[in-house]
Amino acid sequence: MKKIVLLIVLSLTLSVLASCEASDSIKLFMPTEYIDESLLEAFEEEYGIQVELIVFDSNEIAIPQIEDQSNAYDLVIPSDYAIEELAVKGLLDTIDWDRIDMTKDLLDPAITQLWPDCGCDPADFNVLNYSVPYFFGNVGILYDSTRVTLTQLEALGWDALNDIDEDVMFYDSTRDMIMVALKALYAGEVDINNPTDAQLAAAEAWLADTTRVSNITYASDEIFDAMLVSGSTQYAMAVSYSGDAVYLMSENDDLGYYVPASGSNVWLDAFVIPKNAENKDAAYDFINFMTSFDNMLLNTEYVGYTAPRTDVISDVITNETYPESSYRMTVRTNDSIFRYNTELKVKMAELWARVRAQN
Amino acid sequence: MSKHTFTSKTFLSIVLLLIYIPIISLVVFSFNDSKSLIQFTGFSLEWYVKLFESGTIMDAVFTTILVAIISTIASTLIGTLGAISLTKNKKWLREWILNFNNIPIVNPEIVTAISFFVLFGAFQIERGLMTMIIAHIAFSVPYVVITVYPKVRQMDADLISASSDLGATPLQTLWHVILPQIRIGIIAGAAIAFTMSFDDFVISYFASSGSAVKNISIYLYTLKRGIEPTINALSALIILVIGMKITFDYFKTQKNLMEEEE
Amino acid sequence: MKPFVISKPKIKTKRKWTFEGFLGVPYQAVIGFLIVIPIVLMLIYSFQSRASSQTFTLIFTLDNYLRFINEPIFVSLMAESIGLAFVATLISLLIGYPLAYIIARSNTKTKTLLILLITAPMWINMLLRTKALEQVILMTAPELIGTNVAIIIGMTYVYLPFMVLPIYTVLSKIDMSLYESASDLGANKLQTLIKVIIPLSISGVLSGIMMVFLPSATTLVVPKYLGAGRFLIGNLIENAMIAQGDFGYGSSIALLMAGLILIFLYLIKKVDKYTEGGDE
Amino acid sequence: MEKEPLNNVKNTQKLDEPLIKLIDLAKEFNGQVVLRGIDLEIEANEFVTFLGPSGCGKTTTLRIIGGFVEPSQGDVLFQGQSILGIPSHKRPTNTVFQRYALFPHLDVYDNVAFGLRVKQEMLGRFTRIKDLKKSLKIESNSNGLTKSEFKKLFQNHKQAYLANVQKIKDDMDEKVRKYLKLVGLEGYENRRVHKLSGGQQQRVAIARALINEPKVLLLDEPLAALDLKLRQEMQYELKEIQRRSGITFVFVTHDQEEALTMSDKVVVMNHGEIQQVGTPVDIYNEPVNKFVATFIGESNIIEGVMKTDFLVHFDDQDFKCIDKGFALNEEVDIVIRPEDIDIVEIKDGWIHGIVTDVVFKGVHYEIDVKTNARTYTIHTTDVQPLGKEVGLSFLPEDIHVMERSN
Repeated sequence: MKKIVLLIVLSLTLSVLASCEASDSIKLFMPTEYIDESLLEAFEEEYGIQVELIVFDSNEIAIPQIEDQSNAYDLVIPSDYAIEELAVKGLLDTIDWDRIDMTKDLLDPAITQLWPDCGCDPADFNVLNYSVPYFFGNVGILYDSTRVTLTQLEALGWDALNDIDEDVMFYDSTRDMIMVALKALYAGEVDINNPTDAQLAAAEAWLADTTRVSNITYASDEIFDAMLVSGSTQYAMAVSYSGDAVYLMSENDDLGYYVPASGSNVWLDAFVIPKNAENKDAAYDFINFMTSFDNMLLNTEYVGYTAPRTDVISDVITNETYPESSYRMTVRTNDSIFRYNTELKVKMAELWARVRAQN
Repeated sequence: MSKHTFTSKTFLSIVLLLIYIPIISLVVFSFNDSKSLIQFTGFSLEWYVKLFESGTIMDAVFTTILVAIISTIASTLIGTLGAISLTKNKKWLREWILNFNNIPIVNPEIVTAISFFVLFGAFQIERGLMTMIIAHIAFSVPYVVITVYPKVRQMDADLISASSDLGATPLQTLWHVILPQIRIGIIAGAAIAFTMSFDDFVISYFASSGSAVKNISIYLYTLKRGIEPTINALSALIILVIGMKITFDYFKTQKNLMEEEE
Repeated sequence: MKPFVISKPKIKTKRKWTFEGFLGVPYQAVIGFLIVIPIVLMLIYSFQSRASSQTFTLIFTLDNYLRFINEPIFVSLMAESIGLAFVATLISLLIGYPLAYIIARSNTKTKTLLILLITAPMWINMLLRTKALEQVILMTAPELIGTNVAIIIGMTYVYLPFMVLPIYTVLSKIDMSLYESASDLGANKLQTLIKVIIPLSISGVLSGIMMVFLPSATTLVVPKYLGAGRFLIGNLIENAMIAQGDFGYGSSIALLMAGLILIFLYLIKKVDKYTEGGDE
Repeated sequence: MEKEPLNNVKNTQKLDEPLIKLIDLAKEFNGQVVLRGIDLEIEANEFVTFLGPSGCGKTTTLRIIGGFVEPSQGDVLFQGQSILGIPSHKRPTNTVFQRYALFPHLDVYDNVAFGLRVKQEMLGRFTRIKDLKKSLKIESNSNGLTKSEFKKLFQNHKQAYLANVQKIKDDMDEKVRKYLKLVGLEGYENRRVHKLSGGQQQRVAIARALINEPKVLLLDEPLAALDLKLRQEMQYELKEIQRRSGITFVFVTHDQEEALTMSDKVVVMNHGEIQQVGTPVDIYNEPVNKFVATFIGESNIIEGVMKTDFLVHFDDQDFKCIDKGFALNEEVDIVIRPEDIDIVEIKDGWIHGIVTDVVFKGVHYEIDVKTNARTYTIHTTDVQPLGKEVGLSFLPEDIHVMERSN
């Protein structure tokens, strides 16, 4: 009896030790449900490098984790503004583009337009100095056309979320929802990276609006279940990222995706290598693996997000994997990108806590 | 004994029904042949197949069991020896230790969870499986102690004297006399430790946040895309195991009762 | 008796306790490093101005507490969490007490079966049970999801066994002859219950209240599944710690909550002493 | 009486050390002195009884000898060697505890075998073979043995060792059965101890202690929990066991009858101090003070004055006695045992009084006679009617004079 117990303890201890010990591996830190996991296996097979996938729900959650030096991730996929924050805080390596197989001229013009690589103003932050694009997209309203019509949406814009008496899902993300509120209220009249206090207060009121007719639920990736089945969608409208919308629309024909004309946020998610990464070579290998034409195509087909490579985009559109209207990113007048702003970040975090606490 | 009145029987049945309806529905939908958790469309075992094919779920199950076993063994050992040594401590020290011991018991779990999160953050300890195990040990030990300590106190102190008197070294006394005497307390403590570890969510969630390690609870909590009946299948299997344990317990106690009556 | 003074130096009794002393070292280490130090750290962080997790300035400030207290929304959220937990605890008590009473008065065989049936769900993962309940509500009354009603149902459903078990334990220890002797003395059933049984079982009721109230007030899981992603105080703490990485703020809310709950429990105990006539 | 100095143990000329010698023992618990100035010698083969009311320190003294309590002061010598600081499991004593302290998780056999088992470390066989291998390895390395030679050597040793282990086991079994037989518990080997009667439990406790062949057996009120008949039976048996085994018994009791019937030497204690040490006869007949006199047997205690040697005054009369050595007119206590007083005709008695109470006690009547000065208790086989006026008489040797104690 004693020996059996001893044996169990011993084997357990060994298995714990074994799981701690890594021969050659990278710790990949990225958003949930954002990669075709069969590609990880393919990479492990091809390079003999294990990928430990660690996921986060939002950039806001990810940043403190990256700052926590004990975590030592090898590769992270945050969004543009988070990359800026991490870079400003000195947590990131600059990318050696010579080691990246995907050249910058392969990138979609929308990316180079929004995050120009001119090198003209060295003081100006350039996301591409620190990162290699992974996917990009915008934020819009995913709607069930059997419950809400496009005409209604075009008439109301973002206000449709508050004004139509239906079940609505708000995306549980600080920045995106504040952006939605600001655009709904001020369209092109607001700098979403530097709103006045009055504008922020108005946005808070918009989000916490107690007079709205719709029922609001805060959720994020639950959208995949809620909107998947035609005829039994949980929400009539959901604030959604373009990629999720594209994927869901391919599964449920009732769905449509509308980006209000009052403006949206165009974002870019990209690979970054933290300074304290322990296996930087493997990180470069992984970036090159994921940004190759074939793998990026497989990946974009799987998740539905827009790839940064023009050749991949063309392939998706010519093969009609996804419809061009929602898959291709176009930058419209009122669209903007996020920038890092310490003060605003704190204000937004507090604002968001208040909004969430009220619901 | 007293007969149950009609009212009390009805009340009992209704409550039991309400408790078990969700659990039964959970099991029923694990056999659904569509993804829906609301409409039963037909019988299938596909979710059970998917369950065993899913690396993430199996990892979570493995992590849960691993953490539960290690933390149960460690906390039972630490707590039992601690409870034994408590009786030898000076009164003021014992009272202080017992007060501290009660902190995690009277505090909401989330406070304990935050305290571990802060501890690991402050000392830059990489969160992961190890921190999860450490946290589980730490919150189980106080429960083991409050379960074992009364048994230690109830024990006739002369038994220890007798053992020593008969030539047993302190270690032999511990092994041959004290531990067998407090066995029931130790088993109860270990059972509590295992259950708490197996079901724990909040503390695990904070103690391993930012790492890839997930137990079943964290897996469920962070699960977003594709909530499928695989979870129901997993639940059904857990319920099956627990059901078996309960049935076993039931017949065992019945047997004991019968023996006592003889 | 003559005064007696022990003249010789006392004999040192070193070797006697070393073995037992050694046994307690790991336990004392757990208490010290994993219970006391973390709580002390929380306290220290809670009095630090907003700083990242790694930096200590060791300047005492009440900012974190003030930030919370000065925000009516947060205070009312805390009140709401406590209120919901309170209602759930009350309902659990109203269901749990009669349940425990009926079980305790059953014959031995039925008793074991019933108590196993009541406690069995405790062994099933709490998230699974909450999800199961969500599923049933979605099937029967989907409009409830997100309302206080759903949250209270959820808390009651998940934590009811914790109410039944301690009450049952106390009730089953009460000598059956007490019921009879009370009725001998001419008390009717209700009188017996109120005058004899309830006062005797108050300690079980108290631990039941504690075991339901504590987790209900701070749950993360119930509002997530049954509250349609609503925030309760637990989620606010989670948000502060994990999403904002603000150790000081998160710690201060957690400590405030812990303090409030302790006061609440203390008051309940006071009431208990009062009703018992302070004889314990 | 001879005023023998109390507890004077200055036997320096004695070459053989006593088996146990207590020197100036004292003990305080939480600032309260429970034992003081205990000096005592216990010889081999003696049956020594500590007698006294509860709280007198007798059990504490026993526990100090057993090694369960450390004295605050003083020393305990065993054959001239101090055994203080030696833990109880290394002392040459074994104890029968008041509530027996049988191990409830073990059956009768295992309880009795406990001491042998822990000493033989039967459970450590695995490590012993390992030790054997290790020591052989060192040996063979120095002798330059080859691997196969070593293997052979080791196998031989192992066989021998295992055979030896079997022998030890068999011996042990034999011994356990022998001691079970000694205490009359054959056939009870597999009983759970809580299923035994009090007397049987007590026998297990005795067998369990005796099997270790201690030099000294300490018994802490072992008969207290038994009913009268069983107690008397066990008193006899214990005495027999002691006689046969030749082991020194140190026995603690609060029952004076028990002490008187069983002991070679009685140590009367009160308030943490030794009152008197002596044979049962000495203690009974020559109590040194009022406490001993009242505690042992029934007594008429009378306050009086010692006029000169052999003459004592009480109840307004002078009586002849056989005691001497007191100061002139020293105030003293006088003991007259109830059975030493005779009821006689008024004219034949020293003093006279009225019969106020008659109680039949089986063998004798207990009669209270009220005189002018006091009420005397008398044990006699002749019944007297209530209210009768009688005379009381006693012999000079029945008057026992003691120092006045407060």
